[in-house]
Amino acid sequence: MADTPYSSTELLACVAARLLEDRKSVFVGTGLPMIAAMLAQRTHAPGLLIIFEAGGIGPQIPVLPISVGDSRTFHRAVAASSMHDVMSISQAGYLDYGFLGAAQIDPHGNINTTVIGEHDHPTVRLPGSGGANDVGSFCHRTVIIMRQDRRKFAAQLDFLTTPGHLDGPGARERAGLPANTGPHRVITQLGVYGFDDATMTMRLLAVHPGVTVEEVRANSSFPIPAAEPLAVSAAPTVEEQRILREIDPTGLLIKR
Amino acid sequence: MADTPYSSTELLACVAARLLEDRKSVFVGTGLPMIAAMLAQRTHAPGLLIIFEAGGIGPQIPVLPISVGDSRTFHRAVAASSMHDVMSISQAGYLDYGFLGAAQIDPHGNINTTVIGEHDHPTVRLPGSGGANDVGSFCHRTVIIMRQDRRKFAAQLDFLTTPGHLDGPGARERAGLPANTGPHRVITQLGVYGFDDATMTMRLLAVHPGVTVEEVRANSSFPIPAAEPLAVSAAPTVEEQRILREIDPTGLLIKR
Amino acid sequence: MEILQEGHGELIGWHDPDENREWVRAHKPRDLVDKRMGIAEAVARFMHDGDFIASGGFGHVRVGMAAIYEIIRQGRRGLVMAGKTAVHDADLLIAAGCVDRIEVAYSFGHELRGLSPASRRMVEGGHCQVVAEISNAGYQWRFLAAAMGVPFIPARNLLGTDTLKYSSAKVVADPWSGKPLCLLPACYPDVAIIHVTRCDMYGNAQIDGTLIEDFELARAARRLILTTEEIIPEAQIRAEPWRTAIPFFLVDAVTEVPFGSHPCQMPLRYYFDEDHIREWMRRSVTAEGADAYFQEYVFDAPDFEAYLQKIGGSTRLSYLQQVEALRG
Amino acid sequence: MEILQEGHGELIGWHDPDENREWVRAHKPRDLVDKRMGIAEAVARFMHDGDFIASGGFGHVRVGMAAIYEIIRQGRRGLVMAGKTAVHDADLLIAAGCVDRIEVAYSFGHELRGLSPASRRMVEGGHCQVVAEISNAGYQWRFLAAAMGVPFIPARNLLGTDTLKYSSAKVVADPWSGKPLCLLPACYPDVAIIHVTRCDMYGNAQIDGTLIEDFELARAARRLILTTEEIIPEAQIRAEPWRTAIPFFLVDAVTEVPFGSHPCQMPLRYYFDEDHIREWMRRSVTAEGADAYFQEYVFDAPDFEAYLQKIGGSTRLSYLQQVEALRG
Repeated sequence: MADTPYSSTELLACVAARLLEDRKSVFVGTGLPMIAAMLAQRTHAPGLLIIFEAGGIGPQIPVLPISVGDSRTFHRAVAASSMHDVMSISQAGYLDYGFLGAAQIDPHGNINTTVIGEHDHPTVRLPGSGGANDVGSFCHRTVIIMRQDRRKFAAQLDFLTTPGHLDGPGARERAGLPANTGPHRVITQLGVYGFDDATMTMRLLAVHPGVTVEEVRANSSFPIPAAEPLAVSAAPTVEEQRILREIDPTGLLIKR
Repeated sequence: MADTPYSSTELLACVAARLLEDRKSVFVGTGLPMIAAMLAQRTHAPGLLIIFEAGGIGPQIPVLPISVGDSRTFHRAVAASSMHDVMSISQAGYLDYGFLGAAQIDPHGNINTTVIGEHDHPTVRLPGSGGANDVGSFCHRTVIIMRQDRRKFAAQLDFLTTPGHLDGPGARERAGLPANTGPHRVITQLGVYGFDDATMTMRLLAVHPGVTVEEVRANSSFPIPAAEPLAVSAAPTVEEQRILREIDPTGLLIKR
Repeated sequence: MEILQEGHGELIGWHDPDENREWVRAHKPRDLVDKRMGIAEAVARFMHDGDFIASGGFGHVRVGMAAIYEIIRQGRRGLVMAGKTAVHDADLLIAAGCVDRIEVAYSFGHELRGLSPASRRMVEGGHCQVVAEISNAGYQWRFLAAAMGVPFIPARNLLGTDTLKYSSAKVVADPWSGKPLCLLPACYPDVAIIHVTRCDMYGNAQIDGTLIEDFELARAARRLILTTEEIIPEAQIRAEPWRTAIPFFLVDAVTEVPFGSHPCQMPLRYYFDEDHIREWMRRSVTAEGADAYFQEYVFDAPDFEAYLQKIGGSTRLSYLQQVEALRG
Repeated sequence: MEILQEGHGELIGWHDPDENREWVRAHKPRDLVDKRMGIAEAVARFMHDGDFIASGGFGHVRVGMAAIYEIIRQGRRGLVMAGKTAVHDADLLIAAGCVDRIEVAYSFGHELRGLSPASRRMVEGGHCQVVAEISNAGYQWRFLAAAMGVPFIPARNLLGTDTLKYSSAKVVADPWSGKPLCLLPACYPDVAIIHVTRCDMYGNAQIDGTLIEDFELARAARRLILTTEEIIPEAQIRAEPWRTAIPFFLVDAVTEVPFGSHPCQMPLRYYFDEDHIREWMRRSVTAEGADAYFQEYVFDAPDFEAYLQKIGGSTRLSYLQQVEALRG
């Protein structure tokens, strides 16, 4: 356990990094996922293969890239290829983990990053799928990292951009999506969620240090059952914090 | 006109070369087509773009390549790409001319290079389509170069490997092949053939020097109408012969 | 083919493959001709009001910004844009009123830097219409279908989502597995702008770094304007032909514009100009601010050279080179 | 999907995309492990009797001949081969009784050099069965479908021909244009052998010259044996990552075999050994002649090094290098 203070983002990065297994591959988007993947590689998962959608494969990332197309994403990479190549190998099953962000999530882990309000008369227009729909369709396990509140944890999405478990068990396969894929974990500033096998809806697996189940529920507009016993996320270790500062020396993301 | 003797292959190469237009593209296979394209480029068609199926695009060919994958096919090329790329640009309409050979041809210009006899119990097993079906499907105009005799000019093919005009006008489009494509000319050791617009069957456009219409008909098992007036192919010029010797100094093909 | 489901997004840029073949046959150059021209001429000749356009690169990486500024300078109107991770380029073109319709994979955002104040305002205010939704891979494969000259590419994304409902894709049962499959229609932009590392005067181009979507986009576009960091001799291209990502016969115009991706990154050459991107994002919070930005950096700069002076000239540019080389 | 027409050729190498994803998930290496091994071990570990195999390159160009000889030496039986412009490789494997079924785009010929006496005899005698016909582009796109993880790729070839009737393709109406369209089923070879210019010990590989079908084939094959002219340091790969045609996670074995394409060409390194190709074609006119050839060059040569001595050793090989460099 850490005896030093840490930011909420540092905790999220550590929790996300620890989910990644060594000798697996991960499809990485902009921001926190990059930090999490880099942290995992520098701790328990040195054999983690990092892949970026613009074509960077297996880079030795010198400093935190700003964009997934940034030259840092193919710095001393094993290949600097193309989106077609990377998306194809993802579709063909080479990608184990994928990270996603979300503006809204529903109990089945479906995600909205397109629009708040009506599509053709938006209240807030968001960027759209980007590679999210692809990552959420192709990767064996997706991990969603987001801030949670009652609006973001929505019983009903304004727009279903990226498939989670759709409307329940078997729904992804019925829709034609690759088998045995879908959201694996959701990580927020309050805790970590998994999915109940019988209903494919979110359940609380762990709260972060100092967070209560009541707080979690107060920040969701749908009911969230809690696992028993409920785990508590381990705080960032001194070593993890040291590496995070190495990865993001200016605190661009970590200090947010 | 030449006042020097010439081989039948030299004549075929010259006749084929003269069909190619400047500032057009040609998909080139092994052997005589390579010589014809190189000759055209060194005479009336310096702006001819030569493309090979293994990925060679616009090479400056130093000596006659033996294979369409040979490194000579991308020697000082503008691109050394892939079959996927070259076949895709062909399918997308970038290729004006394509050359084909044939073991058998029928009156509609359909071609067999697969088998003589029954497919599953072949009398003679031939190499199959190779890129021929692709060239014959995608290029705006295909030119077939072959030796003719009664067996090779067949009323009925043993196997239809590569589409000519199938069973007549509109048949290619009905089958789903790209519009406004198909055999343009057939060149043999005896003469040059085109296709009648109304029936899309072969008609004799020109005989080579010294060849009679009777000889042409004696070497076909289907009737061949002759254009009136019937042209006579110009013999290889001294200049053409000089260039042919430059292209194929050992006479590998030309002296056959 | 029984259609199990059909998106109702507008079908942008699709042509019958035979119709596009005729276009290619009539318009694309087969021979080596010198295509060098200024960016003003390239945009004037090859991009017309109402065209469906696509911009190469990805996000703020390797974007033909010199061409984007020129489109604004020439006041093109009614453009439809491929929102294929279109970021700074789309934001400016929408804010300037050049683009009023867009098919979106990713737009209206500057990735980590935040949402785009200008283009969001235009979309939320009804001045720019999102005519279809798609994903990044989906757009990529729409270009692949066009590059291959086939009407569609099958894929296993979009399925089960509203993204599909608002797309131009269709769902059918795969005739082998019987499973539902998404078909992505081919997409042929009227004009694409691609910024490359180097090319010869005919347009044979090399790209250092990832190709992103540009291999396929170059082959899908009906007209292709290349802007390049430098023009090199043809012999250099022919010495390593396997480095050619874009061969000349796809190309209609070649414009040499060093730093032509600024304020976006040019991999291995210069880094993002974060200050300038932030300046745009700050000033474009209001329509007036955006207009003032355009006045200063586009209309009051007769050409890209003048723009580069305004953003700080060689001092600023060599700083960006240093940062990119990890010496910054 | 209404099927307008259906080839009755055998569907070789197709898997449901989900089934193949599970295979990839369980078997393909995600991390950097040293995969160097001798060709005997590579063939013994990764190629089994009855496998469906594919050999990279094209015709007599960049073919993994050291692996082909080793397959013969180890006496594999019941192999099914992808006849994707399979020439010398297929001819030997069929003549040696290793391959007894083949799907044919181009086989049984040595291009300009003439038809293959041995494999023609085996096919015409009923000892090797042609299970399906296809074209070069058709095979290429079957590999593309597999590389993309989709069940098929649409194309506009094969249509209207017997090649289609004897293929495993299907014809449907394109849901946009309504025109008939050929669907080519994905093809995942059990094992592919690809000979590359250089790679590191993990299998990150560069290819000088055209990629031919190998970019897609490497991604389609379930198992991939790389043979390479030379093994280079990982740092050399990482210095120019855009030169990597095959990344390590596709690769199961890496074998360094200089001159490993002999008697076939290795672009920019050494030319075809025409004398040796002719010797094979002459001796393989009879079954006894072919057997004697195999005895001399395969069974009496314990390894590829010994074979290179038999064909003339360094004198012959440097001559072939001279010819390739246009100094011959």
